[in-house]
Amino acid sequence: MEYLKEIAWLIGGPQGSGVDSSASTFAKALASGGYHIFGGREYHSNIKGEHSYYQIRASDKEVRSSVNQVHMLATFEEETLHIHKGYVIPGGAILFDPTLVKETDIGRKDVVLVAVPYMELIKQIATEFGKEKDVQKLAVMKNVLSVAASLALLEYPFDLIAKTVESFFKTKKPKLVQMNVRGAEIAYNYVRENYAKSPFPYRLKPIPVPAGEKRTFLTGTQAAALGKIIAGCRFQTYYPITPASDESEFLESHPEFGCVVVQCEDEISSICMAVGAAVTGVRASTATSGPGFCLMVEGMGWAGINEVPVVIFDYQRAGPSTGLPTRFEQGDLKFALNAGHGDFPRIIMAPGDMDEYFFDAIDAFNYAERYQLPVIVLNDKNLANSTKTVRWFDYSGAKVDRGFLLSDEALAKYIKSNGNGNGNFKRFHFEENGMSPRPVPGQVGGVFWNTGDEHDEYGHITEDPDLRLRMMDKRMKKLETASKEIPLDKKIKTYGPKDADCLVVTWGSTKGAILDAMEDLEKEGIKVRLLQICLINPFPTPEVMKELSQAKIKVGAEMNYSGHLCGVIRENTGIAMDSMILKYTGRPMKKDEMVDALRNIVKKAEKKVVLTHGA
Amino acid sequence: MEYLKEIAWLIGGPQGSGVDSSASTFAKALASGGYHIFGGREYHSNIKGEHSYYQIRASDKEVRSSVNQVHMLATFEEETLHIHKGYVIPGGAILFDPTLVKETDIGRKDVVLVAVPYMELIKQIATEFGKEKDVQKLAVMKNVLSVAASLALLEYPFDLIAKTVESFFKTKKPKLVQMNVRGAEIAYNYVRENYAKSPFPYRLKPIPVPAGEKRTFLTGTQAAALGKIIAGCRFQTYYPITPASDESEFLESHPEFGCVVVQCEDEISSICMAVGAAVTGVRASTATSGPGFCLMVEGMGWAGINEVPVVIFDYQRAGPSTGLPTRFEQGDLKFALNAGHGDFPRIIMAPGDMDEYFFDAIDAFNYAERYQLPVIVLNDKNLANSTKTVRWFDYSGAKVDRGFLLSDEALAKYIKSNGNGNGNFKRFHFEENGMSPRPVPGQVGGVFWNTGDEHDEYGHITEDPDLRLRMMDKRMKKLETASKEIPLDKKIKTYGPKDADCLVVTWGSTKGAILDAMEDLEKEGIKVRLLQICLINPFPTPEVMKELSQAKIKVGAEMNYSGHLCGVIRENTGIAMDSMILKYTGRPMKKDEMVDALRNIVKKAEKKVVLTHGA
Amino acid sequence: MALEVKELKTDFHNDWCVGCGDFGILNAIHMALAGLGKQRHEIAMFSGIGCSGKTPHWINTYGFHTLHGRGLPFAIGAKLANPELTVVCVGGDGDGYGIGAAHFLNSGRRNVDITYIVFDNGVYGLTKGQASPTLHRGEKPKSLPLPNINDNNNPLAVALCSGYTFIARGYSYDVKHLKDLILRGINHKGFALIDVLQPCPTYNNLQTKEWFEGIVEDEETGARVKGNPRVYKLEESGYDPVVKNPANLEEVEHKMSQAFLKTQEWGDRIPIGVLYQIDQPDYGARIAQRMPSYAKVSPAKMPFYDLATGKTTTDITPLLKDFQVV
Amino acid sequence: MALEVKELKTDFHNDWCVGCGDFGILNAIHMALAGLGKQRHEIAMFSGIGCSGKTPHWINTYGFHTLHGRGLPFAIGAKLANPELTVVCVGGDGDGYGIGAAHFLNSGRRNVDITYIVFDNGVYGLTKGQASPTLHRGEKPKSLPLPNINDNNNPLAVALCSGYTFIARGYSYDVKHLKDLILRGINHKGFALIDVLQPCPTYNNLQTKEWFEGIVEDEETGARVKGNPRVYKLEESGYDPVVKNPANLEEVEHKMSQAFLKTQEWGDRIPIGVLYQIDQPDYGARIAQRMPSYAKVSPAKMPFYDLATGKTTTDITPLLKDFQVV
Ligand SMILES: Cc1ncc(C[n+]2csc(CCOP(=O)(O)OP(=O)(O)O)c2C)c(N)n1
Ligand SMILES: Cc1ncc(C[n+]2csc(CCOP(=O)(O)OP(=O)(O)O)c2C)c(N)n1
Ligand code: SF4
Ligand code: SF4
Ligand SMILES: [Mg+2]
Ligand SMILES: [Mg+2]
Repeated sequence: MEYLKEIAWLIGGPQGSGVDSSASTFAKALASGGYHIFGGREYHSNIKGEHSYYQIRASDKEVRSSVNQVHMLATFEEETLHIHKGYVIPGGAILFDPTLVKETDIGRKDVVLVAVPYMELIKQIATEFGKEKDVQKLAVMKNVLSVAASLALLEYPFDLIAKTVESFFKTKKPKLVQMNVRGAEIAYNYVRENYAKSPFPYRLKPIPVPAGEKRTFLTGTQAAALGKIIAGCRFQTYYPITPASDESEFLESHPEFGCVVVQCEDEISSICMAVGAAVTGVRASTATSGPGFCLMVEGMGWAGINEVPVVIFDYQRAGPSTGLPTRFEQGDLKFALNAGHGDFPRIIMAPGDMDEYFFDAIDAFNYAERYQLPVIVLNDKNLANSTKTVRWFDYSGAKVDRGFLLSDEALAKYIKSNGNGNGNFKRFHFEENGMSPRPVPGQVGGVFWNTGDEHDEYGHITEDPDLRLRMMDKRMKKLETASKEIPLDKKIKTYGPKDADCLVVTWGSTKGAILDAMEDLEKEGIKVRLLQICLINPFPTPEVMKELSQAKIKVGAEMNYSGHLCGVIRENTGIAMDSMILKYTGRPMKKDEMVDALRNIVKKAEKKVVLTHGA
Repeated sequence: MEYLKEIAWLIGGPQGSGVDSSASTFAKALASGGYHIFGGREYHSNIKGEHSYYQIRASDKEVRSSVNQVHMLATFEEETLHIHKGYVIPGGAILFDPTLVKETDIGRKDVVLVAVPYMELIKQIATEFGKEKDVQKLAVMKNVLSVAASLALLEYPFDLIAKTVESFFKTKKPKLVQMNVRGAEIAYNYVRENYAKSPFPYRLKPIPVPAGEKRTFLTGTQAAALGKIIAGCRFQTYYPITPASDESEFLESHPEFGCVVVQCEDEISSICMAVGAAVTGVRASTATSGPGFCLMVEGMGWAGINEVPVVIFDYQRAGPSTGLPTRFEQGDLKFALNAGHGDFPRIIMAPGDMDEYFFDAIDAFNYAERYQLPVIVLNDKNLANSTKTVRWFDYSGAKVDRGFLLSDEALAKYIKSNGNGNGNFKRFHFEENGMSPRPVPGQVGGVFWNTGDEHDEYGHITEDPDLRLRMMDKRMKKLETASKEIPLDKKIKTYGPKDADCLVVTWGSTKGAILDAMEDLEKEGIKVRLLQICLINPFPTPEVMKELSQAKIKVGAEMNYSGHLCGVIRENTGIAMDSMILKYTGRPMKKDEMVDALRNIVKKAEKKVVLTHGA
Repeated sequence: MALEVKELKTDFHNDWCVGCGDFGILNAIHMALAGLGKQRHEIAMFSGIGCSGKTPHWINTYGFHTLHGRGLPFAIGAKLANPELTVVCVGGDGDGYGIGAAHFLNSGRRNVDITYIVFDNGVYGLTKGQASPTLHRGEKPKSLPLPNINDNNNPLAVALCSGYTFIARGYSYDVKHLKDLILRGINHKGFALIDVLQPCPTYNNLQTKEWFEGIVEDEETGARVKGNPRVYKLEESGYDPVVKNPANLEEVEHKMSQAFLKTQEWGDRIPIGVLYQIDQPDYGARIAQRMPSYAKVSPAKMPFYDLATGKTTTDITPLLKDFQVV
Repeated sequence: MALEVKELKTDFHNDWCVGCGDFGILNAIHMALAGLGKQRHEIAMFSGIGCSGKTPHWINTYGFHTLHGRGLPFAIGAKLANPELTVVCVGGDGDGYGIGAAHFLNSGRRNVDITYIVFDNGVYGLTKGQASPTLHRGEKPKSLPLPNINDNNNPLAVALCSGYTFIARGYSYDVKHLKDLILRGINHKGFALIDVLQPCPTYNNLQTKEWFEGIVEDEETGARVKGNPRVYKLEESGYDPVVKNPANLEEVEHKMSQAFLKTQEWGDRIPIGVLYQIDQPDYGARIAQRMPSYAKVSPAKMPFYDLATGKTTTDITPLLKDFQVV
């Protein structure tokens, strides 16, 4: 018998059958016992019926990725059993429904097979509650049962389970609280009674939480939406698309913050409406995914030439085209970087964990307003749909920077000191740093124009070659200014020792698997350093050069076919990576395959590793 | 008195006032006298009234660009005089209307000022033709008059002028032939009589044409459209946009070739309709410019994942956004290269002269069908609207390559030899080279599916990670195959000596100014070599590396702010340019500023030269 | 030799929700195509993206599952390039009337000879039940946290005002009736729009089968009782949608006006059947008028090179001569 | 203190063709805005791309010359973000009814309180006279090499079927009448569409001033003679477009039907004036119903941070508590 510090558990089932709630329940039961959680969710582009699954990892340390092999697999139908039974560690456990599958047919003698007679237990509950007639309807309780059964095997205290089940149903279906808590109890007891003596070695017990530490349990879209609220985003447009719409729907369901959310007729409308809103001074944003982003290019270019602060969250999913709409890829980097005909400045950020999802949202609006340009935040499906325990967001230090936006008073003063010949405003006044003072419609004395055409300082169309040249220079200058002003830790982050055996360069959520792998590799004696590029544009060339030049082996790791970031690095620094770790099956990189890949690169100098784990 | 081998002449005036026809008439009069012509056209995004101008260069050798300083300036109103009078070489001539401007007010004592009393001469013609009442309407004849007056000063034989004027009006306004020829004569004689003794030193006379050489006088859109016709393009969609629509309208006005041209409701429809057509086996294409291309990204991605051969002509104009809609920039390269979320294969070509506009169109369709992917051809406003004498297109050697498209017979045979279980066709059969046999709707036994989702070999949706991986590999493999198969001279072209003082790397129509400059620099003893990248994707890395590694000074020259091609080269080769010559005023690079820039780079090691010539 | 329905089915796994109205439409399409007397290879199905968009994968003809909102331009491209094909396009209400509305509106101007079937369920099914353009303001299906803030649009009325020459509404649970509509639509020479009332039991608990058919639950017994069906058939009400003489502008105006009134009916009485039909030259005929070759050989099959040598057989010499200077 | 027309003019160089109908519309807008009693800074003009799209540059208010076909979403975004602004959007017929048709159609579903003026000249002016969506089939204005192959669409009818609450048509040479329409449109609380017949003398020699006004050239003398004007004013014909009681569905249906018939008139008789008007809650009111703060302070002005310290004043503690696990 061994008390685990870390466990991986997986549950699967048809979409719409409650897999997600089961996983959340399992996760929260452990989270409330002090564990750190990472939950990874996989599902089809389908509403009901296709196979989906959810892996929960819990640990006494932070966890940030999934693994290939789990300790326990909870199933209540055959497909999940079939697909996942091979991915349970020897000595682990599989929960299954004995009325559907014979123990001997499972073919895993090296794991503990826990037969949970779901319907029998449910009948028992039904009887207790006088609902014998509704047994079929109560079949959904399999979910709660499988969670309770799993935790029973781990001898995890029942009260934490009961509390979680209770709070889950209290908000969603208050009438069902009692029955489900009782259901959990029955399943729990059933397993305790029948499998107390099983050879299953693992146990889990609540662990202490550092004093004063508060944690929340969130998805990426929730973290991002919360960030937007704090950032002061009060106008959000969207057109439904997986996995971005969750963010907008979350904002919409919280009207108490005053954020207008408009469901548009398409993404063209989404970007144009957000930009139209942004010119009035509201902090405005839109959220989408690849196919929708395709339709936003022209509107973003208009914001670019008109120096309108607008924030675009692109939740990357696996392309090209419709691709794997519910799966993950980091395949939009080069598109985001180069979307639009002609050069215009943009800032591109790539948050890689829940904290960054939250805080980058705040920075994004600050950058957008300070530098008066579109900011693209490259989120992704991996974190959008994953759940994680995160330290309580402490946003007390976050500051709002509205750049050169003029208050009514400032505008009046500016006009006075600059003279105001014709009563119009030089919205695009040439300034050294590229940023001009900015009034908004409704303000006296601020009348200006915007046009998609090249313009003069008032914003009127011009085709004068000299003005054109200066306006291009002015606009692009802002990126130089941004490069100077944005602090190092917002550009890149590094983890691990300087004298590492290799330097892994990555961006976005792939960071999670690498950090997790680094801990394992350290135990093997392999030292890995991680360079996370947080600011993709303007590219932090000198900072990256410095890190790369000190590296023994330079490894690019990203979730796409061609190595987008590796290309961008080489374009900016001339430096090619020694090795690449790529994955493009639509499933996020797992810790264990990352460990293997890095080991092979360090030990066998592999040049390119294509990862493939995950059903 | 000096017989020129080369002359530059400029005419200007309000848009819609006949500047273009004047310039064509001038050009054709010289072209028919054996001269090579390059005509560069500048105009506003306006229908009537704004200043436009047209520069004609004629030479006994090929000319491919404009120059900053002209020998002669023809004007008939004040604005043109005002804008361009500073750009006449000392000793050159300015034609002006003495009723509008006093000779002494022009302020150029170093040039010959030719006063052409336009209205007086027109009145004379009117009287001759009994149209005294219509004198105002006949004011448009100023155009013909200014052309004739210009050529009179050059003592160019009148019969060639008469012939050109005659043939111009014969097709457009047959009733006016006589009057205009007579008008030309009157102006010609007027100048001969009044300025025979002027100090203007330059003369022009017809020169021999090499035996058997036939030449046409064309715009870029016409060359491209002709190429499409020969290529077998029989379906073209478009949405009006400057400068691309000319191509579609030309195709539309020649129904004799059977090419269906559909004016769509937008560019989304244009790309989707072209792709929808292409799946049926027709060679299909669309033509647009930056803003329209923005809207095509999603549709192009669909063609990418479904391996549909579709050809997109992007006539680049100055961005970002609406930008300078009638001006020139090479600002779409990186966008074209990276447009779309997720990786999919595409071929990108960049023709740089009229011949390439024609022949690349043919290659484009061959590549599209052979490799079953979207092909983007990066044309531009510069050549689209320029006129040039070009050697008669000899397309007898051009071959059609339909790749793995199956004829009915081939399909029947293929099915037989492969077995045909369920009567459906594996459209995406895994093949070593990436390309699968391709039937089209209407063919027996070829039934397949297409979907924007990832798919299996039949084209049905799949989310299987392994199939996904293989399909990605299969699709991307095509670029490797293309790299192997496409011959060197379609990838890069080189001009000038190997032991040159510097190597200029460029793409697209900027080649013209460089080639012209090289001839001048050679006379100064500066040897320049030009590397033109014709195939942008798949990038010809080894071929380019080889050239770059042998260069003394590596110079990137392109028409954009950030040096798109320079970036792409560095990304692919790691090699940075030593110097860059950039221009982004919307006006094409001129020969003379290119000469200066290259001289400064070679002699003074300048790192970056931003060109600015052109009103 | 006509096809049997079963030959038009595929063995591709169907993943629509149990009880989805889409099944009825799929069946009706199968039956209509079987009734057409064509072979599988002569038919091309197009679709947008959505639950509805997956349809072609379950129909054993050439199938093109395109982009969200873009089914029409793809389908039109194919039809114009090869007019010999029977082209049917399907899509969702969000797909066609929302993001695809520019194509929806402007397709009326072309009258391309295709059939367009819209699965009208009031929600964005595949993205989890957001309001689609046909959901009425104030309605709150179970998928919405708050009542719908947008008005609905009226696709049949819009079609009527946009040049559509065949406008019909079907109901997904009246499969035979729908089959007939689809057949009529395909046989109509021109653009045929068939909007199909399609219950989405998963997200839309307002416009349900029960609602359309007037089935109510008896409050006492809980039994399902037939009340007044909302859906009724135009043809059974003596309605005649067909313009007999398209040159008779008075008749056209009359038929349009009556159709307009029918498009306004909703709530207690919802007409299905053909609302309006008129004969007008289709786009192919218009192209052929400009380009006589079009009537003889489709662009997809037009020869342009020598199959043996690969050399072009197109001669542009006359054109080049126009441009010749020396 | 109301503005004078001259204060609403800018000195930005106007480059429309001599004789363009656009001038009349520009004048009418100037006059209407002057008549509004607002100040320059309270007004925001939006436009798409085209000859028409340049309009804001000649109006001395905040001006946004946006993208081809996208004037509406930009304008709507601004209005919703700051409802205190008077927002007017202008655009071309190609712009609004062609490429922008998805927004045109779906804007009817929202009834945002803005005014949309469409310069309807039957051609794509700025790209040199290609057929726009309102040009009729078979017509061949001088800019086209061959007769138009597409049918026209009928924007007023489409608007009527798409939830528009104010639908009118103006004529660019009846500036006073147009000015009144624009004022009415702006004062209408909701989405007002004003389609303006706008001769484009450069490219469209069919729908000319002469054609609209029935001016003909006497064959003998060549003199211009007044014939029967095609354009007539609805208000002068006793037509009443206004729905008095929006809750009275019969009245609504009646007013819609009569408007529908009016939208069908073209050729010899072309109505101008208001075709249909109804009072419905605008989008702002609908948002305010969900989000009461919206009625009090516009998003553009909502405070969210401390001006002195830059620190956020938003408190998400209650929300975080929902997510708290330990
Ligand atoms: C450009 C783009 N935006 C958004 C999506 C996401 N998306 C997929 S299906 C769908 C809506 C489907 O609704 P509907 O068209 O009504 O079809 P249904 O599922 O109801 O049949 C959306 C918005 C997409 N695929 N492409
Ligand atoms: C996406 C995009 N496609 C095409 C164009 C080119 N374009 C500029 S103006 C215009 C048409 C203008 O016609 P209309 O909207 O009727 O306005 P008008 O000029 O007649 O006032 C077009 C197609 C563009 N600017 N953007
Ligand atoms: S979500 Fe609705 S429309 Fe989609 S398959 Fe399920 S029931 Fe059908
Ligand atoms: S082209 Fe037509 S619409 Fe445009 S400015 Fe000239 S006359 Fe007016
Ligand atoms: Mg739907
Ligand atoms: Mg127009």
